[in-house]
This record gives sequence, structure tokens and C-alpha cells, in this order.
Amino acid sequence: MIADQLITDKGNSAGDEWITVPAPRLREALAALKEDGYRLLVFLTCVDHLADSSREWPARFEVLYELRDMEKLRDLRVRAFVDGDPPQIDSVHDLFPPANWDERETYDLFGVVFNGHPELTRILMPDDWVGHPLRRDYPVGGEPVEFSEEHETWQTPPPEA
Amino acid sequence: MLESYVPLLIYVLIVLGLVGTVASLSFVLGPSKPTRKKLAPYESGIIPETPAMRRLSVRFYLTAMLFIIFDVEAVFFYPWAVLMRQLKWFGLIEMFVFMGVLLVALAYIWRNGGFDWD
Amino acid sequence: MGLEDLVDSLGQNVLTTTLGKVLGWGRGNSVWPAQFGLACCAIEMISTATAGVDIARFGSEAMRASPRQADLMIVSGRVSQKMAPILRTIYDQMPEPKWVISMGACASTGGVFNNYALLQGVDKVVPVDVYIPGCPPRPEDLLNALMILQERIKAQGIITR
Amino acid sequence: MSIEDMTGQGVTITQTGEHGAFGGELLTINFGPHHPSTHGVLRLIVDLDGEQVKRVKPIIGYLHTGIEKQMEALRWQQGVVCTDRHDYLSPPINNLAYALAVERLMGVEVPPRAQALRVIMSELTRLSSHLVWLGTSGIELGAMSVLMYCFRERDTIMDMNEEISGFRMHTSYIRPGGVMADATPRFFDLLGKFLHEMPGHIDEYEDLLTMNPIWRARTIGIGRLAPEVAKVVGASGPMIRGSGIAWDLRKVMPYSGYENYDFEVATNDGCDCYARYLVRIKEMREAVKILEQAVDRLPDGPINVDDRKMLPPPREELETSMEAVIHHFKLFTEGYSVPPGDVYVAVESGRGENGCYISSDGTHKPRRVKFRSASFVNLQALERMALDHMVADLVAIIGTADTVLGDVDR
Repeated sequence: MIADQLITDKGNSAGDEWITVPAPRLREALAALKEDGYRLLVFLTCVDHLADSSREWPARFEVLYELRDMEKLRDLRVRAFVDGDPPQIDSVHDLFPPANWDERETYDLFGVVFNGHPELTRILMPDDWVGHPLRRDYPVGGEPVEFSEEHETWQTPPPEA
Repeated sequence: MLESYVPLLIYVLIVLGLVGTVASLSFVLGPSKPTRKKLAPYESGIIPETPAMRRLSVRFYLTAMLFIIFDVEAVFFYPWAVLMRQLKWFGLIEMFVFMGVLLVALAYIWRNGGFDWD
Repeated sequence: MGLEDLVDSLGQNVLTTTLGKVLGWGRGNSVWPAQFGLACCAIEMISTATAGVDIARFGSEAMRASPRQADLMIVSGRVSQKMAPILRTIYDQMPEPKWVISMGACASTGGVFNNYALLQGVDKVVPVDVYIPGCPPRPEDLLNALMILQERIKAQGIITR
Repeated sequence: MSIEDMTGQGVTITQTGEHGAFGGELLTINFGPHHPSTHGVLRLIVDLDGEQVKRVKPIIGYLHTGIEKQMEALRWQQGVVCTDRHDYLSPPINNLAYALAVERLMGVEVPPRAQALRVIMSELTRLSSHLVWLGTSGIELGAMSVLMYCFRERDTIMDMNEEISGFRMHTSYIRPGGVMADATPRFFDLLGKFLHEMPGHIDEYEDLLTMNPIWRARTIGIGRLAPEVAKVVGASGPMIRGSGIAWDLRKVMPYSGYENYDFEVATNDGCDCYARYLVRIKEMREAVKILEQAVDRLPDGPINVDDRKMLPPPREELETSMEAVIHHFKLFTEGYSVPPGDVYVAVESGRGENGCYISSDGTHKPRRVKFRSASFVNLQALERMALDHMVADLVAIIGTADTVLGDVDR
């Protein structure tokens, strides 16, 4: 079972179990969970909590791993909070093969650098694209549309930025 | 003696004439505006950087050679088919022997894996 | 070179206009589309080509895979920023005379998605002849656009643009 | 080398001079974005030794539409439109994932009639998705007539979609809080006639393909995916069921009332393209069985949650009660807000596990919506399945992975 001092926070959100793990020791936690039976990484993504007033967030970027145990049919979400410019975290592509492309996509859209990834390049955006689109301070873009108050706000970064 | 070939000559001339006019007509009348981008090699939308001229694997050569051998074999059937009546039994047996030799060769190549690719 | 020089030298007289009508009739009734299926509209384009709605009645059944043998490009689907240069390359590699139908709202104006990732309208990259609204338009809409295009081709005569 | 470190090999463009088995140099070609048989705008960089594929590197992103950023800028009820369009072969199933996620965050449960209507629309979509797959995969391997047969049935399903929701493909029928409208009697007539004929049509496809020597030669033994590799790579749907593992989310983690329908999980332990073809054919038969049970036992009652915060009140109430007008006004100017928290719901689409992860910060727009796409993960298995096959087999392997590039690139 995963060592208890690794888990800094634990809870249940709308029926999903989740735990928070300190980012520097993420690989250790995921390896322990893999031994414990969570063999499948369903997906890996990042949430940008810039100016998020709903709760007190330890850091801006929350990288989360959705693990699943196919025998005992239980899911677990592992969160790791990262900050810094660019935010760095260890890559787990050798523990969970599906993480390879997920990490490249998270790097491409959020700018989170995964140390140790064999080929950390852009996967969805064109290779010469500047900026990471899914960050909250990146404008939605597109063309301004007359007579629609929503689209004016999309050209400029959201007010909370 | 040659006049029995005249209809063949006329036929060849008609064919060449027809093909010639159709090809040249489309070449002369058709709009052709060659631009550098249009003439670039088409590779599913990407202009390739790597040169396409590469040393080919020897298997292509093997396959081509086998095709030629068994295709040329078919050429020998035509004169035989024309003279089959006069040659009577001798021609028939001779052609079976000829085909037999080539069938043995085909079986040998097949068993030794000359046809499968990897 | 060919017929166009004929028109330049002889100008518009009874010979060239009738020849133009014959050419227009020939080109109009055998418009070969290039298979440029991108997203959901491509599925409706395929169902236009099947027996139910049968585009073959209009002479456009032979959906050519390579641009060399096509003279109509049906842009069916949303064009992302990464795909735009490739769309332009394919358009350049098509021999004249060539036409473009922009199928669906996404190809015509960016449609539902007005954001950083999509080209807001394919007419920013290639000259478009007929636009089709709808997301995705019904197969009958594509036939309607093809009939409009055929009228336009027949009216163009020898020099098309 | 073990499975783990085979990941992320990635293919570098071969330098000149790297030699294949028989002395020929490796040729790098583009199985590019504009290609008739890549089921969308997928680009593969393929290293060929003669006819054999030595390395494959998929390059995606040519259909990236920024759907996840778009949904962050739209209100909760407006986001349903985007969920239709990223996996455009199974729109209602994506709506279902989004709707279930929002409902679990709000803590509401839709009435049983809505759940049954959702199951009906999901199974109809699974049928139409498999029909499009069978048609296009058939025509790519030379079976022209299969396309015509399959799209004939797909058109009847599209007519049913149009009857129930007014739209052929992107129905947006399943919304947070219930479904758009109740099914009309004509819909049930069409559905009854369709269910009566469909098993016969599936037999037609089987007659065309199952014992067809060309189809079998092109698919048996092509694109092998061993069971343990399928599990490690995270494949789902027909990709994993074709390797003998009975993993179907409708059975394993039932949602929206799937537990009270009895159907078998279609598996086949051939581990190759032919096995996955048989799995999809059997899934079509199972979908017809589920639809029959759903229509027989359709409970009546309301089709929406009666929570006025989430759904507009019925029209006639607007004349009488003042609260209805206030609810109506608030709903259509600002939209409802979902309590903070995050949730992940996985549903079984035609391609595998399509999921929707939502992180909400209590405002009336989602903080982050992430679609777990089955094709995105199944495409990573392509690098392994295509090794040492012929170039022509690449077409069958891309076909059997049944990737929808809108789903891959989102």
C-alpha cells in the first residue's frame, strides 16, 4: 500500500476517490500504486487554477493522474500541484505507456515540462506555435463577432489573469 | 509476296494516326500552366525533404526477374499455336516437355521461398 | 497555347462562344471532386456518394484521391491552423480549371468554434466558389451546391477565371 | 525488449545510409494527412525496407479544434454543442458522458424514462458508428458494395435521429438534466421496423465479408495485439475485446441504467483485425437486442429532472407564476452554476472508453473539461501493431483501430 506520509491530502469528490501527492515524489507514489494493483493509467491532464476562488490551491497548476484497477474495479485520482515557469514534474511514461502522448499533449497545451520524457515536443499544435493555449491567461482567440458581448471578452485574456 | 502484309500495314498506320492525333490534340488544346508549386512532388499534402531516389531492396529485382522469365514463356506459345495443325503430335508433346521444364522451375522457386516477401 | 490563345486572337465571336458552350457542357457534367474529407462533413460527403443520395447522377461519382486528377475540391470539415498550409499545397497541385466548394459552417466561417485553433473560413486560404451552410449539411445540400456550381461552370466558357 | 521500454521510441527521420535487411536503404514516406484511407487527417511517417514497414510514427493535430478551450468559454448548457462534434461518429454517447458528469456534480438523478431514452440513443449511435466503420474499412480493402449496404442502414438511423431530435448527426439530444424531447410515436414505428429488419441486414454483411477469401487474407494475422500488450497500452473497446479480454464499461461499471439489460460482451481471442471485425459485428447484434429490451420496457413518466435551477420551466407556466419567469430569465442570461469539485465519468463508445472529466470552480462556466478519447490511446498501439507488416496492411491496421481524428485531436 502507498506509504502514508506520501499522501498530503485525501478525499472524495462526487463519488471519485482522490489523493494529493507532493510533486517531487510523484514517481515513487505512482510506482507504489502500480504495485498495489492500479495498473491502468486512464488519462493524465492538468488544470490551471489561476485566480480560482473556489478553494485554497497549494499551487497554480494541478497535474492529475486517473488510475484504475481493472481487477477490483476501483478508480483513484492522484493530484500533484506544480508551480514555476515552466512547471516541472517527473515523467512516468515508462511506468504507464499511455502517458507518453498524454504528457506531450499536456506539455503542448499547458507548458508543463515532464523531465525524462523521450520526445517532449508539440503533438497537437503546429510546431512553430508560440504559447500554451489552455492556460487561463491565454485568450480564446478567434474573430471578434459584432453584437455579441461574449466574444469581445475572448480577445483579451480573462479579467482574472 | 509482300502484298499479303498490306492490310496489316494499313491497320498499323491507322492506329498510329489515331493515337497520335488524340495525344497531340489534348497536348495542344489543353490549358497547361505549370507553376513551381504545382509541379512539386505530391506526397499526401507534405512536400518531402528526404530524397526519393534511394537504393532499392534486392527483392524488387528478384520479383521482376521472375516475372520476366514466366512472361517470356508465354511468348513461345503464339508461334506454336499458329502451327499446331501441321506439327501434329510431335508439336504437342514438344510443347508439354517445354512447359514441364518451366513448371519444375516454378515449383523449385516456390518451395525455396522465392515468392514470399520477408 | 491552345484554346485560350484562340480566344485572345479571335476575340468573342460565334466560333469561340459556341466552342465555349461545348467546353462548359463537358466540364460541367464531369466535375471530379478531390476527396478532402476532414471532419463530420466528410461522413455526410461519403453518404452523398453512396446509393441513397447518389452523386453519380451528376457525374461527380469518381472521388479522386490525388489532386492531379481532380478539378473540384470539396473542403468538408473544419480546417485547423496546422492543416491550412497543406490545404493550400493540395489546391496548388490541382490542374486548372479548378473550383472549390466549402462544405459546412466550419469550412465556410469557422462555424461553432471561434477560437485560436481553427481557420475562420477556408476562403482565407483558397478562392471559394460555392458555400454550403449547415453543420453538417444534408447530402441533398451538397447536391444543390454541385448543381449551382455546374450552372456556373457552363456559363464560364473557355477561359474560366 | 520489454513492452514498457518499447514506448516512446518515436521515429527519427532516417539518415541516409541506414540499411534494411537486403541491403536496400530505408525509404521514409508520408502516409500523409490528405490520404483516402486514414479515416481522417492522420499523418504517419513510415520507414520502409522495400515493402516492409520498419518504423511508424503517427503525427496528429491536423484537426485540433480547441474544443476544451471553447467549452471553458461557454456556459454549462451551451457546452453540449461542443461535445457532439469532437467524436463525430458517436455524438449522443459524448453528450451522455458530459451530461452524467454534470449531473453527478450537481447531485441530481434523471428519471428512469430519460435513462431508457439515453440507452436507446446510445445503442443507435453505436450501430451507426460501427456501420460507418464497416463501410469505410470495407471500401479501403476493396469491398465496394459493403459501403453501399452499410450506409443504407445508416441513413435509416439518421432518419430516426432526425425524427427524435430534428438533426441527422449531431443531435445534442442528451443534455445535463435529462433529454431534449420525448420520443414521438413515429419514432417508435421507425425503430420497430428497423429492429425487425436489422438482424437480416447484419447477416447480409456477414455473407459479404466473413467467409470472403480476400477479406480473410487481408485481415487474418494482420495487426496482432497480444492481450497483455493491449492491457499495458491501455487499449479499450473492440481493440481490447478483440484480444480476448471481456472489458466493457457497460457491464463492468454500468451507468444510465445499463445494469438492467441483459446482453453479452462480444469478445474474440484472435488478437488480429479479423477478430476485431467479428467483435464489432457481434456488438451490432447485441445493440439490436438491447434496443428491443429498451423499447419493450420503456417506463413512462417525466423525461427531465424537475430542478428549476437547471432546466427552464414549461412554456405555459410562464404566464401564471412569477418564479417561473425569474427562473427562465436567470437561466437564459447567466445559466446555472455547478458546485465546486471535479468528477470523471467514463462511457463505452463505439471506439472504446470515451470519458469526460470536469473540474468546476462554482462559477457558471467550467474551469476545465477534458475528454478522455479512446482513439487517442488506441492510436498509440498502432506503432506496435504495424511493425514488420506490408505497406498495404497499414491500411487494414488503421481501419481496425477505428480512430476518429476529431476524437484524437479534440
